[in-house]
Amino acid sequence: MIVKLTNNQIAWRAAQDIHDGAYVNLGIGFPEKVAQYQPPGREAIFHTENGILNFGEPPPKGEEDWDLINAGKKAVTLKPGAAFFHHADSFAMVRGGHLDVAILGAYEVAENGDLANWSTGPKGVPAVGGAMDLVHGARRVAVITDHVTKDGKPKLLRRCTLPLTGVGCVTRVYTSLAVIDIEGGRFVLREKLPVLSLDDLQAVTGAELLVTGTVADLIVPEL
Amino acid sequence: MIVKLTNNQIAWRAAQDIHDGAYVNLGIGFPEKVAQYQPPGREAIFHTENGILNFGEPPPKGEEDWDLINAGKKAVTLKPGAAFFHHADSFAMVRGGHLDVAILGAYEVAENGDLANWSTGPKGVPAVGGAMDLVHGARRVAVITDHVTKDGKPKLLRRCTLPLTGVGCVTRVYTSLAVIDIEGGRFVLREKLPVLSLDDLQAVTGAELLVTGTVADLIVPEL
Amino acid sequence: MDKTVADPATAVAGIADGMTVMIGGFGGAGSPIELIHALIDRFRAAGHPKNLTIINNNAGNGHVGLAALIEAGMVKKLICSFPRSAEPVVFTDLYLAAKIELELVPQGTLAERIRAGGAGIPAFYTPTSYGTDLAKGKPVAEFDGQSYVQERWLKADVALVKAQIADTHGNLTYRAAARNFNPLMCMAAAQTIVQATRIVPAGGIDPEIVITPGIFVQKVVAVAHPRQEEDLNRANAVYPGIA
Amino acid sequence: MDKTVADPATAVAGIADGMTVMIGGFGGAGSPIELIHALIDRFRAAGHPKNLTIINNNAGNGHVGLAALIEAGMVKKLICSFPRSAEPVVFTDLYLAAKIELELVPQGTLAERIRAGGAGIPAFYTPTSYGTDLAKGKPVAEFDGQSYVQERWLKADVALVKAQIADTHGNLTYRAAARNFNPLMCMAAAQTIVQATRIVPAGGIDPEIVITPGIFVQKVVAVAHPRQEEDLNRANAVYPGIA
Repeated sequence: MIVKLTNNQIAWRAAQDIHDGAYVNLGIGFPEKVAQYQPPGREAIFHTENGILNFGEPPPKGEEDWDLINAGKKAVTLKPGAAFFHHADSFAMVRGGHLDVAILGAYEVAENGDLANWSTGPKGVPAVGGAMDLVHGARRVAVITDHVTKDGKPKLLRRCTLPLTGVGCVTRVYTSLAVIDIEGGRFVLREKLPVLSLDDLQAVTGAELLVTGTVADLIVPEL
Repeated sequence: MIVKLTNNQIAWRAAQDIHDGAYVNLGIGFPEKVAQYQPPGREAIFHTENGILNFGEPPPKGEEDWDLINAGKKAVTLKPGAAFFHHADSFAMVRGGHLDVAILGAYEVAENGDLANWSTGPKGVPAVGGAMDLVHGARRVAVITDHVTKDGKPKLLRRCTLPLTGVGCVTRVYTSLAVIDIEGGRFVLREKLPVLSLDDLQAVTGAELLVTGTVADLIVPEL
Repeated sequence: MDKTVADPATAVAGIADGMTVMIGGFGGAGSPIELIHALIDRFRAAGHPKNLTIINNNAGNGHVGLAALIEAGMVKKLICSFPRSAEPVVFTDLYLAAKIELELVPQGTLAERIRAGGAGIPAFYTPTSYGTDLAKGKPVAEFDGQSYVQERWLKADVALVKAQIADTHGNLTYRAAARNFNPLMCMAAAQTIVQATRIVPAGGIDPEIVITPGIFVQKVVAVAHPRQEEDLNRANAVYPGIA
Repeated sequence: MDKTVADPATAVAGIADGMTVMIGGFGGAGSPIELIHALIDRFRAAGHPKNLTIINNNAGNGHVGLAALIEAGMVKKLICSFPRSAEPVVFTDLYLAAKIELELVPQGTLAERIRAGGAGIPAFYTPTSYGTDLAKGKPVAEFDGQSYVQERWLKADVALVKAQIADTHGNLTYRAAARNFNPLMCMAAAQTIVQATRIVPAGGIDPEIVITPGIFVQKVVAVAHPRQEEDLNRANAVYPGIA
């Protein structure tokens, strides 16, 4: 039996930390799920690099407007109070520190906050998109990821081995097993699945997990 | 008897060189007069630093809208095809080389193309406005000026003595006596008032006037 | 999300001594007169804020708005491009008496420095001012055989902005040439305070015509009948003292 | 002043071998399909233009638009941020066979470099890509204790742009997220060629809602019913060969 959170559950957990009125950018793919789990009563405003603030759910199939897409090229809708703008203004929002949170996926995260999420090495076609801008722009840069690779190797490491997206940029990691902050160049454990011991978790983590206070139980609904 | 063009006549002469479809910025004060003398059949589009393209005549007295002003803070009107934009976009037009012509006033112009038109020295309150941007932005930077100061001293000099607005930026000078190009660091005489001899003109000019071709008569209507 | 605050006094209540404040407008167009006057009211009542650094294209005109702010003795330094006007006596007198500092910046460089502050660009190169007194002490560099001056971003603690319509999210439109520096200053301040002629619910502004997206705005206050600096000065108004 | 030209073929007739061409759009939104196809038609008829350097956020998708331009063998080099897509086979195959050059640029840096080209800013500093492979060989500098990478402007000989409404002066509006890179590219090209769904007389667009002022536009051509790349690809379209 594999004890770990599903991607939906990781996304749910990340969504709980988004405060009311936050401006948020969700990376394409898995991070987009976070939008589904906004806690009731809190209003977040989602930004997409290609020039929309306050977009909403995808439209029903067949009703897509392909001029109304997000950075993942998926059709979206607008919420009241939306705005369109060009790419330079969009990245002024990003680079200028106007986003409260950016949530990205990761190949690797290091205890010094380095992130690798754009290139698996020299083979294939490299593609970076807006990731390198986001990691140096948003006030808080968080990562959501499985705790280990498909082969079971740690994704949380002392140092990244893959090409970097950004240096010292990540401050919180939501994994399938734990919630970990990055402080002073170290992984600080905040929450873990109750069924796991600290040793269990350390065994699948590539750098030391510090415990500086209470480690809360990571409890997430069935999703 | 003073033989020289009036300011209106200098403005008229400068207006003759503005081609159909040109985008033009006129400095505040005297250069604003150039707009009145657009040759019939030619359409120029006037830009003002504070965010309007294609503004027109002042409104009748009493009908001013003080949100619709030019860089000289004078009330203007709009022509069909006008656009509003913010100051960064406005100076992107200027600095980015999108204006065909900028016409400015001058305290001094040097034969190397240097212009001094913003400061008469350390006394008083300095003010520069958009002049330093305009001289390095427009494709053609022309000056309109009386040929000499109120004291009769040359304004066209070997080198400027007052604080510079821009280095090597002016390519044509329309004065009350002549039309002079700046080429290869020299004043090249193109047109002069027919009543003046070359010696007369040279006597009130602070650097050598080159004659490299025909010197045309500077003929201007009564205005 | 509702960024509306009750009145100008509430909107400017957090502005503290020594802050850098951007004030929108070019001459009287787009000048947030009511926000400025609320700030003067606070200073007269409480002695704060003072020692402000103000960023504006001009130095005010007559005895209202920015000129009145300077006249009240609240301004330590002015960063602007054109501190001359028809009636700039307030600034001129203080400047000539060395009682106010001035950083003179070419207008396009001022606009671009503010935009850079808002866009996270710490420095850029411009041909403007190369070889002039205003480039003294600044790094220069050559690109493709041309010489350029390095300029730094400008940021502020607060921006005071005049808009036409705002929605509750802070999306803004402007009116005619009252746009000018306002959208740039919204981007470059930690806290942007906007007076708008009308505040509409979210959804009340077509997303296509939003000029300033709400992400750049923290507070909006309705001023239904804003005064125009030009009208006030033509009536020889003095603040405090005008209706 | 009337910048209208008769048809896409006339609009693109001046584009020559070896030119740098910016093409608007992000994915299919805002991609000027008809202008791109007119360029392909010309190449198939006349053998020109070829050896183009293309600047676009992506590398095309399927076998229409930019992908078809690449497939036709007209493109020497691509400057983009994200050359992956659902169906990027054309570019991928050529790239892996080392038959096309790629300059990979972070998306925000790409946008800012294009804006800088349009705004006369030869270089600027950004935190983006600092310490990564994409900053290799670029100057770095520290401002206020933070490290930044120096990036250069991007300019082009031609920009191909898709707008919603154009007036005869070249003032433009866009549609929804089809705006994206288009307004920036208008600024950064020596010649900007625009396809618009509708061309109206000067005065037909409210000056308040103009997104691209006409000064940035040289030619406009009406394409009343523009194709959407996404729709074409969902229909498995191949150019040439589509209606």
